[in-house]
Amino acid sequence: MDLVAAVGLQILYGIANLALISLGLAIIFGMMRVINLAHGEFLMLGGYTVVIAANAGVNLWVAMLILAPLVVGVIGVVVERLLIRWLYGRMIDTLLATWGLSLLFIGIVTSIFGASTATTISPPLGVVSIGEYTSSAYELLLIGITVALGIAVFLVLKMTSLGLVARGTMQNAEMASALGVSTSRVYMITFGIGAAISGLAGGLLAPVTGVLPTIGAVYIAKAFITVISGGAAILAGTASASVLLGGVNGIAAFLTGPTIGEVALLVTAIVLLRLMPRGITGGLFRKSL
Amino acid sequence: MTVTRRRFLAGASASAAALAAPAFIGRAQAADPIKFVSILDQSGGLDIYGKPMVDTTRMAIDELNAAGGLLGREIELKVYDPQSTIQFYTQYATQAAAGDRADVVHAGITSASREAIRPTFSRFQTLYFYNVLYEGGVCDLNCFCTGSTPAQTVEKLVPYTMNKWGKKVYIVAADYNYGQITAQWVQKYVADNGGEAVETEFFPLDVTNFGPTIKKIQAAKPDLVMSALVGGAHVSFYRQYAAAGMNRSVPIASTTFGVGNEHKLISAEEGDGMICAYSYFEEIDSPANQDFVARFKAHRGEGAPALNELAARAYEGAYLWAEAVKQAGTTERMPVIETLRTGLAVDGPSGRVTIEPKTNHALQNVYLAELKDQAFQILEVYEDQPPTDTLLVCDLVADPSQAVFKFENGLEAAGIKM
Amino acid sequence: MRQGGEVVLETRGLSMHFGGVRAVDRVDFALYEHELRCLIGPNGAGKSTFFKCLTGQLRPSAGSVVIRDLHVTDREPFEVAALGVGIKTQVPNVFEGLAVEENIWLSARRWHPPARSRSLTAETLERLQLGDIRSSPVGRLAHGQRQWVELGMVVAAEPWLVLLDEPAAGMTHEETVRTAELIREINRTATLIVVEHDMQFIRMISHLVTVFHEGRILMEDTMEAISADPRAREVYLGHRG
Amino acid sequence: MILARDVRGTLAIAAVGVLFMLIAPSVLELFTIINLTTAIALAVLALSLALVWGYGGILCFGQNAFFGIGAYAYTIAAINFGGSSWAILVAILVAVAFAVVIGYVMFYGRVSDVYLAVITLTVSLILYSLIRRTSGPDYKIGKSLLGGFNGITSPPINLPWDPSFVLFPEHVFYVAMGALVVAYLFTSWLTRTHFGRVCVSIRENELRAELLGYDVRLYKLGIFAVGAGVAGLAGVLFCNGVGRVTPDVFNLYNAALTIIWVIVGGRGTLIGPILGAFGLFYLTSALGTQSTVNNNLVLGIILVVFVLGVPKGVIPTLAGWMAARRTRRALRARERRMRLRRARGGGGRNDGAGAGAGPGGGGPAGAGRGAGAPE
Repeated sequence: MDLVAAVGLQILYGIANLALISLGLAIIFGMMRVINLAHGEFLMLGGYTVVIAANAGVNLWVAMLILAPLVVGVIGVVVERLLIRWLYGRMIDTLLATWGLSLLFIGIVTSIFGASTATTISPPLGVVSIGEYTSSAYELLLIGITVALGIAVFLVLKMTSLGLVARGTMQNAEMASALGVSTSRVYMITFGIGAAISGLAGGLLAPVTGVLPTIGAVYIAKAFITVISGGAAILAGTASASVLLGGVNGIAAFLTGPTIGEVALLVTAIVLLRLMPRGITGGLFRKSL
Repeated sequence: MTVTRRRFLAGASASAAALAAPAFIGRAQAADPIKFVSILDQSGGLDIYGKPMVDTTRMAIDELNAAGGLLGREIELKVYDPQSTIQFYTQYATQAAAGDRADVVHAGITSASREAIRPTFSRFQTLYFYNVLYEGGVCDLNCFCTGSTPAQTVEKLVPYTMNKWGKKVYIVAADYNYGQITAQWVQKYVADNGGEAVETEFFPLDVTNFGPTIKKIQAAKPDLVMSALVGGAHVSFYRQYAAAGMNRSVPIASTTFGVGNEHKLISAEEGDGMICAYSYFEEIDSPANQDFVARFKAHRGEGAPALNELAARAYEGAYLWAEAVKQAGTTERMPVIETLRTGLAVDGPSGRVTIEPKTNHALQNVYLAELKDQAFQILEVYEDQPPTDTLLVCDLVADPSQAVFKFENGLEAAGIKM
Repeated sequence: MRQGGEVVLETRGLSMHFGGVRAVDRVDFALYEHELRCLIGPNGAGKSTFFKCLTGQLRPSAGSVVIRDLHVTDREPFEVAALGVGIKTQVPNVFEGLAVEENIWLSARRWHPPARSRSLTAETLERLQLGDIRSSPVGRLAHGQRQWVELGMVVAAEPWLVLLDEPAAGMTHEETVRTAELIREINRTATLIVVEHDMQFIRMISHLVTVFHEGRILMEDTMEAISADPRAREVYLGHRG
Repeated sequence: MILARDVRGTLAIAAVGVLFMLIAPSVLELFTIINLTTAIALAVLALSLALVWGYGGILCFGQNAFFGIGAYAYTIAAINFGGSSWAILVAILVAVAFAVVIGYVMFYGRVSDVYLAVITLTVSLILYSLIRRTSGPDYKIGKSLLGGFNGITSPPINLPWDPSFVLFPEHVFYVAMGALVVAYLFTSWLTRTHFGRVCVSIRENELRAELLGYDVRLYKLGIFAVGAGVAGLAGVLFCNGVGRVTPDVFNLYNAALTIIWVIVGGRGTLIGPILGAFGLFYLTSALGTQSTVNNNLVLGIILVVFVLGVPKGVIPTLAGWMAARRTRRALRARERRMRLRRARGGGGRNDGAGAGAGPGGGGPAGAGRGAGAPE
């Protein structure tokens, strides 16, 4: 019984992990149709922000929850202003540019901090016991933060005028612009928020996975598969795909082994895309968030 | 620098060769520099391993040149960065062999990269050194593998840790050739020592979530976990293991932890107590090593990376070759190979490294060390350990014409029954 | 009043809903061979939606479309076209980057072997007086000319049934007159449905007119009768003031 | 007439290719020749995407999936058959078959644009992850292990149906260069056929093509499969150049790189992407010989600057620039003639039309337009 609870919690964590690394990508892709190949590097930069800040004596929580999203969000806005905004409607050029950006970030970080960063931080909070089993309390917290983040994004999109304007702009830029909405500003803010969420995710995961300049490559494939499997709806898609893929992965990994776990995840994704080429929420295009 | 030179001129034969060297200076090529090519990843995912190796290679060549070069000729070091891409390995290997006409090439980190370029060097008859710890099994007259192989380290690590912690072992390993083969050696030595390998799990190199496995370890209740995990993503295992409080109940031993300076990437409390085995640690307490570390820090300047077996062996590999050239009195390939295979040895920072002629691998010291405060404390030293695994399948003395990688398809395919 | 011949296109209870909006509502419609029928109606009357249901661009929510005894209700547009139906859409749909000549050729070549396609292309260019601009990319032509290129593509396929959505939109008076001539000419060999706004134009070509209103057929009669009918005046002509 | 000029251009390019194939081994150094095989393989891959994307309008972000499948299929088949001849055929067919399956799902599911791009990329990434997980001895096809992360050693090409006569790397150069020329001629022939033009017309306007009675899905599937076959051939050449096939062929780096060759070279031409592949290959390869600056940094900057500076791609930009120059020159010439004529006082005929009817292939979509006259 304890085992079931412990493993169940672990699978939940796997799901939250997947959702966390995918959400930023989902926002930028879902709302702007920009394929951000520098997504993994946004996560990486979030991680570096936390490590550097923590080493400089900043409180770890402040570094993770405030500094990481702030720094990466600002980087996102700068990137959008300098680069992405010249490329709207030119999806392929955006792709190329963000890939260039991804290499650039890796290059810059490697040049400054070296190929591996010699200082580190550990996951805070201690250990939670479930009968004979122990889990990291921090992992539990991450599940909570992911859920809270999802709810926050939902509320922003649904309730605030910013969210309304953003949704409107994404669906029909011309009309929104005729209504006096500054499309350019909405895009900038959306990109910034997407980047900030990626930064937050990277920062939160830094104590669990560590940081390397090239760590983004580990995340981006999974994030992509999750977002595409999820389909057009940002939240519903990311959540449903994370639950499905993370669940399959966690169960298979526990029953057999991590290799089969990963294979199960990928095969599920393939089958899913065969059945629903537009992802789980593809049919609900434009209606859900 | 003269100090260094003296250290590497160990043995009377070496001195004699050095004295004999001027005889060759008269040749027309005397003025041409000797070409030493290094092909190691300095960007992309493998740069964690490649960068320190290039640093120590550079240092070795600088030292050799400062001491007057080899055979009176300067050594010209050419470094290629294959950017963690296999196609560039082949590309630069061909360029080094056929274009630069390198006298020696030290190259490759992953087995995949080594196997991509080894045939090129065979074909163009270019002497090749591979200075990385790997799964063993290369049997190639032209290729010298100076790194440690699993049998060398695992054979010592397993009994020691089982003795210390208990007989139930849980094995976690990276899911590729190296991890699979290392895991098999671990299983063998666990059984040989009367223990039980309760479970063996393999992890794809990009796995970062080890939660399910940690739960399984908790359920299996082993006495120790033996890890052969590799790469940046796998560092997560040690963190998550510690975060679940497991490092206090079930200790970890590893044959791979630290070779990418992982012990600097996790905190002291996460890593303390882990026991590892390599043929080199930065913390080896010998004058030769302390001097080496100090020189490296001076050479590399600020931000010098921590030294590990790969970095030390890249350095020693360069000196092994240099010593052979001195003794052979030429840079020509066959004489140098023959000289190396006479059981040539150098005393480097890791101690004595001797070429074993049946396999072209190295007899080397194996150190057991415990991690404490992000540093290794040496517990045991086993001198002159032979590459037992490769010796099982390779005898270049009997058949020098071989140029194969015996373990490409695993141990069983090579005829090794566990 | 009906022209003789058999029914070539028929809809039964054809409905198209978008969410709660019934753009087309249980329409029964029949078209007879050799006919030239105009569909009119104010904006939002559902005539364009109806048109798209006929051509396979939209899948109707209910009801059926039958062309020559063949159910085409859930067919793809190319399958409808493959029955020998020529279709021109409301917004000119042409291959912008290709030359005029090649636009026409692509249509002819779909149904004919290479030699016949070449001669057919030449004939069509001649017939539509596009010879001078045969090598220009369509993207660089004026709106009226693009409409003609699209008509040329319809003609070049030698269809027996032609469905045209606003063929004279955006044309000068002179062009409109020529288009009307062309349509009458097409009508010699083919049956036509023309969706139009322009009353002048309809007077030039049509015998029988179907008036759409709020997704349904309001009435079906000659242009003269419709002009005289108070209901039609109210829903349609009334809008025009 | 436009077509005639177009054919001449294609043949001229092919002739240059053949000439290069014959002359290069006696002019260039041996290692350059050997290394060219890899570069040529990548150029063939670029060509395949130039066809699928530039002409078919299908943005396939996972073109390297077919490339990798070709490389793996060749290697596995060659190991099992003990010779390369049938293996090459198998490689191409397997790539085509895979494309048909993927393409069927996408095109008949009416997936397009961004989604198509991302799905193909995802397929490639899935293959990357899957093949990396096959390192155990249990994963084998016939005699060949899949090798997981380490990949498989690829048997070199041998003389047709004579496995005992294996080609040296410098001979594989001829095979590769020959394959590139043949693939180039084949693809440019294809773009001139009825099939090819329908594909271009679908790129221009899918609905119109459909309304003309063309089954758009089928044509897209067709050109997608042909492109995959060419990419599969590229894979065969690639693993011969490298001597090994590893899961890296499926990774994001290679997926993005393939797109970049086409963008850099220019969409809507076949030769552009080929040159783009060569250019970038030599750039990255040259970067690897220095170690002062991080390579990622340099490549990143180049890409970003490129997107902002030369968005249309080099070949179309150059072509456009040259066409503009020709037009200007023609205009100037016409003005001169006019002045001359005025000076002479003669009215005469107006021969200015020559300036307007300048070369048709100059615009960005030049190749699409080039197919001006029917057959």
